[in-house]
Amino acid sequence: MPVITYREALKSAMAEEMERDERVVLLGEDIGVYGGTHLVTDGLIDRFGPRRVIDTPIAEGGFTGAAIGMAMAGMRPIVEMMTWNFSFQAVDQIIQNAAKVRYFSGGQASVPLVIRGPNGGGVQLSAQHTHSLEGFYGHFPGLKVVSPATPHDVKGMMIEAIRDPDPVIFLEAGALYGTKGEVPAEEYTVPFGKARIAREGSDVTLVGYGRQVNLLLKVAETLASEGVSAEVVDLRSIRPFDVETLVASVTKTHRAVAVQEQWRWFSVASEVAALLQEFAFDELDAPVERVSGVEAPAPYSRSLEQAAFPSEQQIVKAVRRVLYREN
Amino acid sequence: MPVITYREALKSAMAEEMERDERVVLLGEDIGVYGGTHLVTDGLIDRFGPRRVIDTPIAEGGFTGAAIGMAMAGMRPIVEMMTWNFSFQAVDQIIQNAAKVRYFSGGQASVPLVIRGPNGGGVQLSAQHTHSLEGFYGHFPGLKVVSPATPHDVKGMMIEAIRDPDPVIFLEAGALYGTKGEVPAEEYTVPFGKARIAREGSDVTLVGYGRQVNLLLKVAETLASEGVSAEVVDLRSIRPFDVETLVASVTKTHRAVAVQEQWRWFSVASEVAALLQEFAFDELDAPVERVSGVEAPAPYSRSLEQAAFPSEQQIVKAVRRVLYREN
Amino acid sequence: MAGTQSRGKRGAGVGEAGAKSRKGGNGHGPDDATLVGFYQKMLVIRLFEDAAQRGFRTGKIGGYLHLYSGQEAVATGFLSTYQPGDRVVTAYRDHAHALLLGATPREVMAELYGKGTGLVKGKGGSMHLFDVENGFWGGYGIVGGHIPLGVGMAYALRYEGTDNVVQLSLGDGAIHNGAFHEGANLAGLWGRDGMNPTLFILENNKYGMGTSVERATAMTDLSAKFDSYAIPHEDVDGNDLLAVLECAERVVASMRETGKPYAVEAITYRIVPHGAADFLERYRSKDEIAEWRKRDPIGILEGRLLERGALSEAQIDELRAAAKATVDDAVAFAESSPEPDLRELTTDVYAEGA
Amino acid sequence: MAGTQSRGKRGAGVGEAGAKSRKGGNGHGPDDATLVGFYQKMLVIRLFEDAAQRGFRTGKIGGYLHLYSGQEAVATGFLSTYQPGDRVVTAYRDHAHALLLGATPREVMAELYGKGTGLVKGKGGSMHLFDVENGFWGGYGIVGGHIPLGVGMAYALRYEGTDNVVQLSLGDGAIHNGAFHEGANLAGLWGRDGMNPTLFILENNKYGMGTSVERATAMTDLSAKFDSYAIPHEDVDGNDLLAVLECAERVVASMRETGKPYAVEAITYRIVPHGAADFLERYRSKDEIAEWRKRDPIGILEGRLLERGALSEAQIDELRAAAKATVDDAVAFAESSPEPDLRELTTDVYAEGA
Ligand SMILES: Cc1ncc(C[n+]2csc(CCOP(=O)(O)OP(=O)(O)O)c2C)c(N)n1
Ligand SMILES: Cc1ncc(C[n+]2csc(CCOP(=O)(O)OP(=O)(O)O)c2C)c(N)n1
Ligand SMILES: [Mg+2]
Ligand SMILES: [Mg+2]
Repeated sequence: MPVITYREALKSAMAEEMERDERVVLLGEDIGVYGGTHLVTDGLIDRFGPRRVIDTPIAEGGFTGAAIGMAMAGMRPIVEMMTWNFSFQAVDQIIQNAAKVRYFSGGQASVPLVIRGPNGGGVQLSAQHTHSLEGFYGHFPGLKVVSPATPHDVKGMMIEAIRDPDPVIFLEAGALYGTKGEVPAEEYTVPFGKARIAREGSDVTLVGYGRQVNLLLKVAETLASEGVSAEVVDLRSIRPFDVETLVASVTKTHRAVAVQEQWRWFSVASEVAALLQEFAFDELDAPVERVSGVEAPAPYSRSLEQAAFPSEQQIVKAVRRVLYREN
Repeated sequence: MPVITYREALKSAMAEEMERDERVVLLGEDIGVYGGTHLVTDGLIDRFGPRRVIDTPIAEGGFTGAAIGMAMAGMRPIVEMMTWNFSFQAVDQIIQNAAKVRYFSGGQASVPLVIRGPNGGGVQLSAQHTHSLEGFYGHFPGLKVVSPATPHDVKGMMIEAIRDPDPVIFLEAGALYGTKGEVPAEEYTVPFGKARIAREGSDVTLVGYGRQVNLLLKVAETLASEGVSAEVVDLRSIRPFDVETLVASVTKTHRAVAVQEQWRWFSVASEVAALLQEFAFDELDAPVERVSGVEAPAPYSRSLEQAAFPSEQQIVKAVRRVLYREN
Repeated sequence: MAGTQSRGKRGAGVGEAGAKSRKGGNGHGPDDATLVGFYQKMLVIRLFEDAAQRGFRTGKIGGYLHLYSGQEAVATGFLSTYQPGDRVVTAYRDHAHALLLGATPREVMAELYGKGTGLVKGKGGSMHLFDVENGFWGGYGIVGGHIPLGVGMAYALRYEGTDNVVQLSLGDGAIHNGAFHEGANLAGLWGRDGMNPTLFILENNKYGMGTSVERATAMTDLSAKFDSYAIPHEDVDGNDLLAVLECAERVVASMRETGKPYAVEAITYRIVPHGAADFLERYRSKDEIAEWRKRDPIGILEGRLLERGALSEAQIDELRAAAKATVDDAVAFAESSPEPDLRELTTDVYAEGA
Repeated sequence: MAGTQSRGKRGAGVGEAGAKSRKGGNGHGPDDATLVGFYQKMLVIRLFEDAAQRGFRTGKIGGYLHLYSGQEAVATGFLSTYQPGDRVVTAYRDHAHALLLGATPREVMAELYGKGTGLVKGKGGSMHLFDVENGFWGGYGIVGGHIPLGVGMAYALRYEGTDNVVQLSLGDGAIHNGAFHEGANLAGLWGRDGMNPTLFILENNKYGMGTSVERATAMTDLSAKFDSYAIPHEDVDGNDLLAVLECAERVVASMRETGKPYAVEAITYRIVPHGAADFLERYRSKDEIAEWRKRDPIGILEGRLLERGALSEAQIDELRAAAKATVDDAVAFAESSPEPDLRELTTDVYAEGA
């Protein structure tokens, strides 16, 4: 299989669908002439022209709303949030219109829209430019929310998202654009609502998504050397959420640690713990541990930022706790 | 003690603080000349004048941002969201500025701001006008989030909020404005981060906040007649969150049902379940049950809306499940 | 998704006269029959709103209820230019728009009553009427929020190569919202290349809820705000149907050619409270309301028709009786309709089977 | 919260000359000494930005880094009117603002290096400089988001009865954002009653990141957009310090009287990439940049000073050397400063003990 980067996988998904379907267009800031601040759309304006690759003013609410209107009118827009941090200016459009129009129109309108862009921190962008919004958007019925971690998944899920008849919040792991992986040459999609076992194990289940998955795989290696067999569950899809795979894994391991970059309160990890105590109550041999971003806005300083996100040591400690090897 | 309505309690808290402190001003749509769409600020413009009771254009982001600037400059603004549903237009200001300015200014700036208004459904306002946003805002460090259920608490917590040096998201139970209760004549405050035992019991803990508290008290009555002694915990404060009171109650009852109007995924009830399995793992005799709003935008039709929110029967059934008297 | 019900099954909408305005023999202005048709529509709309108000007072209609009374000539005039494929978008004051485009009074009243036979199955209520089959794309409750949607729809219409237009209504209060600024700027920008036939219909009824235009902005010439986006504009007397018709036909015809946006500020007045729950109306005087009632768009049109001899007092009484009968029938239908099937609570959240 | 450090301890900021502009003997225009002081400040700012760029290229500075090179005359001119109690707010291109108001090059460079000795303790970085003690209220990263804050601060200044003003900088790209529309409308509305001395300084450097003004709006006379809010405005050559000074002094003086908002569009150009990571610059031509480099604000001022005989080539070399020494010292300080105390990670989230 060809090995390409997360960025190339994303771009090829969009380009292929644009070739297949005239209705697919891109909107966003500096995605055309500039080439995209993360070069995800680089070159597409030359291939598809300015009517399909639309550079917008700095007005996230306006162009997201316009894209919703385009989608209602039968087009298949893909909106780039230069970074998801700017989506707070589009929240009213996303939550009040995109997520609800199908419902309050009694099913007369639909919004086949994809909103994509990099999410999460790790490159010292500080407080206003560092957010991990899976739970934030995942709370709302009418939205679908995904957070792929590999080139394979990001391509398959982007094609799935473009073809989806409902609005999809597509949260890319900004830190992973340059990472490489195998991606099939032939057309394929990755369905929503299916988690992936990134590594099999029997002693403890490590649950994560996005860039945490790579961290969890490293942790699993470390644990292996300590004789602990860790299973790594990559959620991939936040809404719909794959409860079965999660519960099946913990039914095997009886222990779980949920890891996320986002803050702890009312979060994805909270839901993981709630689901496990609900559906695997008698299987759990220890409380589900949560390792989350520190309870503060993201700092700028490199040393502070590194301390702000889940680290290998923190996760290993949490694993030891669920194994009652440490408190 | 004088008996007044939730609405009167709110108004008196603001009026008293405005009398005591010149820096306190109100901003919002139709809070002055019109009297406030829910009449919470009725008459205040006559008492304090248009420079302290400021009618604004329909620009939630703009006037919330302006209020943040006023707060940074040493004033103590109270912003009315005519309803919290409109706060989606102010999310960027609330999350990117109000919650973070203290941090990214290295502690040089602070935002003593209160944003208040009715939250939650129940009067057929349909999809765009029905939200319960405790978890949505509670996720973000830098914000405080409260949701008082009684006239006593709404007054004491509003005074606490006005005097708080940080931004407070003050979520009023819109459905309860007309409800009456005892409120001390003398000055008092209700601290944040302290839940309230609304009813003592020994068999099961019912956890809620806002208008659900009244529902839970009714359920407790019903259960009493079945011989089940239910304790009702009114969270009151969502961030900071009172883990101790919650855990203490469940340590006594060994069973819990968390009830909320908001949607289930990544919510307050998710956090309640996560906390209990974390801090009361060995105390729980059954999984924490969650009763939430149905997974759909709010419908208009009265019959549909009633079916969309937690009902007495649903909660009673959930209690029977945690007591293993039904599945 | 759209078109599941056939027009036939659904009935004729309001009034007999077709939506199109036919020129009179003299070549300028619509002919008498056309005007009588519009008069009849406006009558039905007015009586429909009165009935809705009664339904609200008696607790049969819940939520928010925003009536169009006093502003009928605006929507009646502009929507007369509707052609299949056009898209109409407005805010929550939307009953007239739905009725004029062809939704039946029964469907709309049933929606207000929250019944399963309602235009959107009882799910949206007064603020969220939709009739996609007839070009009505909603029906939105968040001030300003619908504006970018309309602009995007206009882009799509040209992207598909049609000569259709979007008619986008907004209020005087909405123009101060950031969504207006961002949406209008996109319309101007895309319109430069003929990719945005959005007709902004700014219904200036003097108040945003209880806040007068003067208390919402220091620059009260609202249509001039479109200069910031290079969108040409004009004002029209929104209570004079003939003036609105002349403006609408001219403007929409040229937009179909150019694909460029245009803005019209229609000066009008709501002679009823902002919403059915706005009892006090402290923000305006009884006299002001009385003054405007003298300029009631239905009264003005009625006067013209009598003057022209297009209608006699007797015929007017007949038309009023017919309109009343239509509305009474709608109310009876709504009253007797069943509640929505409870299973509808969780349908239309996502596409079937998605 | 503010004022924990004394100016003394913190040192003198950039250059020797005071911030105030003293009139020359002839009565109009600043005197030579004042201009030389400004020239020196601009030199330090330019060399500071060059050093920051090097720090970024060598990985010592992270995150986003937006340089002010080419625009120095704008902030230098406007902030020369600063008086204690005034408040200055800008976006992320904020190094010059902090330095001109009195933050030391050491404090600012240390912040870019993310050190504990930084202006905001290493917590904010380049985009979030704050120096409240000297009237600098940030330093914001979300386009448009800071505009309503500045308008609110201006209200507070008048509410307290002062004659202070807010200087609020925004870019040509920010003007299309809804936050601008809502903030400017509030400024116009409150200013009508003398409650909003906000000076909008629209720095039109022709591009918002890679999008030219023409590609962002169909109405490219940006200052005219303030007409929508009844905010008077004018344009100024943002590369000519003397023109900026004349405008700034006149405008700010009258705002202190009236308490009303005003807008100035400063036409300028950034001769460096948008951000330190903007390598390609496909959106503009090398020629265009070269053309503007000929109009470099420092070069223009230097020419004037030589012409006037206010400076000799020799003195210029001395000033350059002094500026270089100042910046070298700042870099050395930043390099040798300690990382922030890890406990700082969770301080300043809420007030102490709150
Ligand atoms: C963002 C937002 N804020 C507030 C409201 C509450 N609200 C509903 S209608 C209205 C007034 C709108 O006035 P205008 O735009 O003039 O339209 P009109 O009601 O006069 O037709 C307000 C403030 C809302 N629906 N959305
Ligand atoms: C709401 C938002 N969207 C996008 C961005 C990314 N961004 C940072 S700077 C910038 C360009 C701003 O241009 P302008 O306002 O002209 O200021 P300049 O950079 O030219 O000084 C953009 C799009 C952002 N910071 N905030
Ligand atoms: Mg109005
Ligand atoms: Mg610019």
